Amino acid sequence: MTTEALRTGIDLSRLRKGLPRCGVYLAILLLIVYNIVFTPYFLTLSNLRIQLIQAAPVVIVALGMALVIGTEGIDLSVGSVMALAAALIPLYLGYGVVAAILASLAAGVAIGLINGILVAKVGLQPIVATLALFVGGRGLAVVISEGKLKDVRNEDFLYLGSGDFLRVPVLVWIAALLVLVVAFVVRRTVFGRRLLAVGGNRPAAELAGLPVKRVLIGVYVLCAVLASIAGLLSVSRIQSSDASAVGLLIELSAITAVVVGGTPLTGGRVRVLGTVAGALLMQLVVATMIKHDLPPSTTEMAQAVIILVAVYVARERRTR
Amino acid sequence: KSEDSGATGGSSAAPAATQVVASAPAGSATCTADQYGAAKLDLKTASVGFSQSEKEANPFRIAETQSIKDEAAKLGITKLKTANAASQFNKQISDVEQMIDSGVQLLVIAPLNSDGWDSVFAKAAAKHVPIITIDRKINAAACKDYLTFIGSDFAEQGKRAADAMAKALGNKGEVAILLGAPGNNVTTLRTSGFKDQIAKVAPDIKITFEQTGNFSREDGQKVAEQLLQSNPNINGIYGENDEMALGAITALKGAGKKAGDVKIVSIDGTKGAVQGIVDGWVSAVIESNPRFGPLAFATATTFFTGGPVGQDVVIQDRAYDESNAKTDIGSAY
Amino acid sequence: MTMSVPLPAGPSRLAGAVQRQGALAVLVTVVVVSLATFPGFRSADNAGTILIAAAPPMLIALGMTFVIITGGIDLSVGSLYVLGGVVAAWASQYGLLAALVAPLLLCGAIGVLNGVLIARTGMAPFIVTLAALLGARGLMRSISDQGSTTYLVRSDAFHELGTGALFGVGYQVWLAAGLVGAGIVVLNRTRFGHAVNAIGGSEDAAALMGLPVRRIKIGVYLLSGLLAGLAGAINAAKLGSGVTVLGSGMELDAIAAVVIGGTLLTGGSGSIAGTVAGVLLLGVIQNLINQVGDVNSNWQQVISGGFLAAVVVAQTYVVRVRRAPSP
Amino acid sequence: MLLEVAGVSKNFPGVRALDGVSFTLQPGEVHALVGENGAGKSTLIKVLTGVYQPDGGELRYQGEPARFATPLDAQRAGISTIYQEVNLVPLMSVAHNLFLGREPRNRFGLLDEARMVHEATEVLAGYGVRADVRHRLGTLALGAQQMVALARAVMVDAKVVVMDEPTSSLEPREVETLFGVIRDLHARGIGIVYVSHRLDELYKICDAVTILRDGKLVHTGTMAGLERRKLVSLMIGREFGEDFTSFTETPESVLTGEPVLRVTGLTSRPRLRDITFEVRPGEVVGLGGLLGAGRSETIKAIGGAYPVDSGTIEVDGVTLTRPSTVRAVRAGVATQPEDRKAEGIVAGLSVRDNIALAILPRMTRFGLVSDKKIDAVVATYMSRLRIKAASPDQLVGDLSGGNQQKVLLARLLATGPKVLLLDEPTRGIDVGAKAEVQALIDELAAEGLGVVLVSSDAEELVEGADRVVVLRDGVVVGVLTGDQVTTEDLMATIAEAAE
Ligand SMILES: Nc1ncnc2c1ncn2[C@@H]1O[C@H](COP(=O)(O)OP(=O)(O)OP(=O)(O)O)[C@@H](O)[C@H]1O
Ligand SMILES: Nc1ncnc2c1ncn2[C@@H]1O[C@H](COP(=O)(O)OP(=O)(O)OP(=O)(O)O)[C@@H](O)[C@H]1O
Ligand SMILES: [Mg+2]
Ligand SMILES: [Mg+2]
Repeated sequence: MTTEALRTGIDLSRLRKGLPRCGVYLAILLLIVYNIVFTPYFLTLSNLRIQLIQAAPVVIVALGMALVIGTEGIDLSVGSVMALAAALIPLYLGYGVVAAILASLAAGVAIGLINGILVAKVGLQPIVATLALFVGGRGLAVVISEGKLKDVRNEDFLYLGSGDFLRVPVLVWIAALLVLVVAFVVRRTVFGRRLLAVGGNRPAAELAGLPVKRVLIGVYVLCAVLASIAGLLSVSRIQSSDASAVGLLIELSAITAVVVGGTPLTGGRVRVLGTVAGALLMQLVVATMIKHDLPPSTTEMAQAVIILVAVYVARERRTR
Repeated sequence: KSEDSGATGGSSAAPAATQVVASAPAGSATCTADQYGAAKLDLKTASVGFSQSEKEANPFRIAETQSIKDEAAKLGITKLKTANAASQFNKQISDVEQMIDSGVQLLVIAPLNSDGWDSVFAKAAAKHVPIITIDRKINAAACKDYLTFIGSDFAEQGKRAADAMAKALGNKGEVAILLGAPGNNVTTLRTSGFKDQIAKVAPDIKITFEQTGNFSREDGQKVAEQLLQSNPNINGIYGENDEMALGAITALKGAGKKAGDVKIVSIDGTKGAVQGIVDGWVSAVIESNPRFGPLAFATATTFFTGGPVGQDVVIQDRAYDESNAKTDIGSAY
Repeated sequence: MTMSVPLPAGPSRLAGAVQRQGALAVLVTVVVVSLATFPGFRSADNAGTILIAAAPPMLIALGMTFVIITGGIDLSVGSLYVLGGVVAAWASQYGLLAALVAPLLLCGAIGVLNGVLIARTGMAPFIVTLAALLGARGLMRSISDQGSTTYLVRSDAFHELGTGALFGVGYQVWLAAGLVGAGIVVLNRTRFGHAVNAIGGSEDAAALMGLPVRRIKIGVYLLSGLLAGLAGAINAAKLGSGVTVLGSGMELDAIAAVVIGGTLLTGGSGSIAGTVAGVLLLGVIQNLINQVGDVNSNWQQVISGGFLAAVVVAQTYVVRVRRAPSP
Repeated sequence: MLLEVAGVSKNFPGVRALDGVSFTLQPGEVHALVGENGAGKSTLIKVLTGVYQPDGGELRYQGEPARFATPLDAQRAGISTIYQEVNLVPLMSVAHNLFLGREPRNRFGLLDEARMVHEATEVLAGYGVRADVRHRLGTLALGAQQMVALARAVMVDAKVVVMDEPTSSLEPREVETLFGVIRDLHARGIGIVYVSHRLDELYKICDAVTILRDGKLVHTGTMAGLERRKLVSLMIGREFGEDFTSFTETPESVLTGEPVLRVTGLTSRPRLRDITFEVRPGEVVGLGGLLGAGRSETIKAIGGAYPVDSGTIEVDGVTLTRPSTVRAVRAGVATQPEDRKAEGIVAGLSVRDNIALAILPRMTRFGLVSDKKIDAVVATYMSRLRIKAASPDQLVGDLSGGNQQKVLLARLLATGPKVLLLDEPTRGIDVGAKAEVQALIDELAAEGLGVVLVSSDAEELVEGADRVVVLRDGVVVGVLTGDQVTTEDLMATIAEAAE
């Protein structure tokens, strides 16, 4: 074996290591180039604005999902949490914007606690534990809203979803802020570090004396709270609250964003920026399809291929 | 406490507009209990089943279910069973089959889908249970597989929407369609009716864009945002239901457009959309009247007392535009 | 995947038995109580309706059981179910055989694709089959004019398969029962079944013991695809047409049924009998909610969710009490 | 020549695990393969058995060039393997594990359950395993599981049997059974590749030896000609001291203080009953007994990870109420679990994160984790425990076994414990690392920690412990003190209790 061969071997392996990290970004880049060439009015501020606004709720939900997935869990109930949050807004808006927001956040905390306790204390498998609230939560939300779509007209509240701050939509500011907060939590807080250890090896974390159950409950609460923020922002953006529609199927979008962004479903690692990129990629795919007026069949098949390619590139070589 | 709980619900006082049967063409087919092979009976003491297709989470479905329940109560029908398939077609099939098992003597079905009712027909035929389908038609033989269909003509609704759009645009412009949920025959008919009629009455109107908004406000808004951004020349938006049209209005506002810049026509006749006409955002709303209770039970009564009933009872849908929106908003649901 | 499986220290066979019988016990209890409470529940017709409605989900859950025992998951079954129905209805113009073979071929091929991607590239089953969910739905829409074309069943023999009965029990139920029986034999009495269990128990060990891990994995996804396609086909036969608006959420129902039946999502342990109990339990609950009559549709969902949680939590505690020396 | 590799290389991302290694195996030869942790022994074995494909080099089997694409290929060709980690399926029954992939079938093509049970019972009896073979494998003790793996490997008509550290979880009696099997294979002309860190075993049964270091071949020859010290220095690449265990006696005078750990009447049904002992600061108390005696459970119970029905645990005079791992760690009890990979390290995290894991709340500034503080602690322990890692950022999963063990110890020590519970701290680690770990245990005790030591290596136990508490079936059957702490006395106590 010559040294030459050895060197290329190592270079290849480095490339392999590097690719997963930049797979999503590469895909985004390709799609943007395609659009610049083929889509009219693509390279405009108004377009950027729309894509960011539309991606924001998924980004926010996906952040929470990434944390849950980091603990080797999954949360199917996020869409229902959004619906609950949405259902509560018009109910409490009469007491003021703050009261309404607090009420919907409280709903998030409550759902998160239930999920967390079912997973951490009762020991249910996350997918089943959250399936119960996935089914029941939305039903409850629709019951609360009496099945009625309610228009929301409170200007202060609508500012969150439809207003601008420094010429950038408030919604985008909030999403960006939450990205920073979550990235910060993962990197710089005790909770974040513990979360990764719990996801990486739960028995080990337990024996090391970490409050594993508390961490797990915390993660599910955080995820649900993020989902309820997404829910109330959706209400503010759509300017109406429709518990039967808000956040429908968002759990799959969020999981896709997380996984496409390079976070493994096996836990122990969380890629915050990758998650954001994953959500943006999926948003860009859909936008491209719509702008080219393609039918749903094509959109779905294209999504399938893009997910597979992005995840294939980003897959981790099994080392151990 | 809700945002507007202080205000009094003035509009709810207005009487709900009942359905009117469009004048049936002479010689159109009818059906009697003898033809169908059903026994005559007294509806009051009969056991009646109502199967709703979608969750009561939008105005149309709420009004529809409520109308059936109210009318049954009014007629003194005590044995009314209701089931809701929550958009799961297989669930609707087993809901209905279960009702037949439990011995209902009349079935009122709001079908989720027009095809796929063979097993239900087989079961109903064995027990001679008459089936009245409302709002959506079932593709089968009337007076044999089922008794009769009561509902709107969706293609006709599409045509009327096309007429309204042509009028609003002065027969010229670029129109986008916000399609309903894919695979739904309401979507299919409202689309084909609209396109056919536009081609006929206003060939200068180009339909440049059609994307599904899944009958939901949020999706309607999202799609409209994308479309307004990349097709700034759009003059008209046809929403296949009111919800999507309302979503489009929010998108228009977000894009800095003013009322009337882009003409909107939609179908359903919900309060929100009719209010949109009053506010100047919407040009016209074609009604699709969900209050099937009185007509359904009247038909059943005629049938069970031996009289002939039409095999295809098409109701007359009203339309709202600037001329009547303010005055008639009370009839919107 | 390695060590997170809780090791029962006590009489593990008993614990396993209870875990498996948990769903059955709940099912029996629910059925007995409802027989006493709801006159409408008592009729033979009603039992027939429940069983017939349960046949397609049973087939899907059967395939899902195999997949989950290998430690995987198959989210594509709902889409394959619809696709299978549409293709079967379309193919029925060429006769009964075509109506059965066409969906099996197509859905089997997609199943194999799932399996190959999962086994060969090491991508997570969740994500591969999620892509297949989208892809298969796209495919179904593209062959049905975005879902607006509904193919009608043209073969009488095929139609008979969906609506006919033998000894008063629908063909579908016989078919499902037969396949479930075959599934039990395959899982417990063949090398394939043992390999499926081994892979779920420890994939590395299975590979090192010389089991053809990839082939087995491809096999289970193939099986799942085939069964989902078949479920779609018999459903189409029953409905008389290839309905395009079906099946969303079907995969979650199947997963729920399998898990309620005591199969571990982490793989390595599970039973088909449990899955049968799980599917029937979900069907019976639905039937009961209808028996009550006038429950608001939104409350129905709350009740379903609550019931789901109650069943799984109860089962966990039953199993745990037997396992640990003390709490 | 039965099996031969010439110049094989194998690269993993960033590591060259094998670098032009050659190796030959003769029929009827027991060939030892030795080297430090991470030397490449397991990798070589996996290349031989089709788990990995070599990046370079040649493989010849029975004189023919061979290529095994999968373990199945190798098995079909007659190469059977017992891998380092017991590679069986714990959730399946013992009989099914034994026959997996080659189950007997009846005339309907279905598996012949009765025959499997019957044959499995018979075969395993020959290996001293008497258990209901219909039970799940996971319910067997690890040693018994190892025997099942051995039986599985030998059952087929193998020409080569490869054993990667087969004795690391066997008790002495089981080791003897294993050696019996090996001698039998030897007599039948079957070639055996034998990997172990226990040197005396090698001298007992091996004919030839091949030594690897850092993926390179450093020596190959007959076992007889090679002196023990020479072997060790070839392995670790430098001269090695006289003693192979590096424990020193603790003077009795030190052990007078108040007990730092006092366990009274500890009971956990059905595994443990009425266990009582105490540990003084500076003392190393060994827990002796056979596999399954309940040593691990005792350790875990004290560490709060195993349910306790009754009894008290006092640390430094304070009773632990409602024990949990969190409370135990807070009270100053640090537990090193038996299964390093499953319960110890977090393989996907860096060395730094693993060491800091248990002390994160102290590593903060204004509520935020301070990497500076962490780095100071990590640097201290990395140098003190002589942890060999490329950098603190290296993933622990990529370290050798011994270094993983040290990282784990560093995590425990960083919590500033009063009591250290060590369950098999040297299992699976090489002589060099073993000596280092042993020296460390001594050092820590000397600093005033109370240490509880579990080891199935009887020698290590008696050398290391000042006192040995002997367990059997979850009950204390004897305590050895002072001069009684010898291998003979230990064995005698265990045997006595059996009668
Ligand atoms: N799958 C893998 N991916 C990356 N590196 C690996 C892999 N397997 C082994 N290595 C590395 O290759 C080297 C040799 O490992 P190997 O397992 O062969 O050592 P060993 O001699 O068996 O050690 P031990 O005595 O601890 O079992 C080590 O540096 C190890 O980290
Ligand atoms: N890895 C394992 N897999 C399955 N069962 C196990 C395992 N380890 C222990 N057991 C079970 O726990 C019982 C007690 O074994 P354990 O290993 O705890 O004994 P021990 O005295 O601590 O021995 P040692 O610590 O030397 O291994 C065993 O009989 C076995 O049933
Ligand atoms: Mg090794
Ligand atoms: Mg032990």
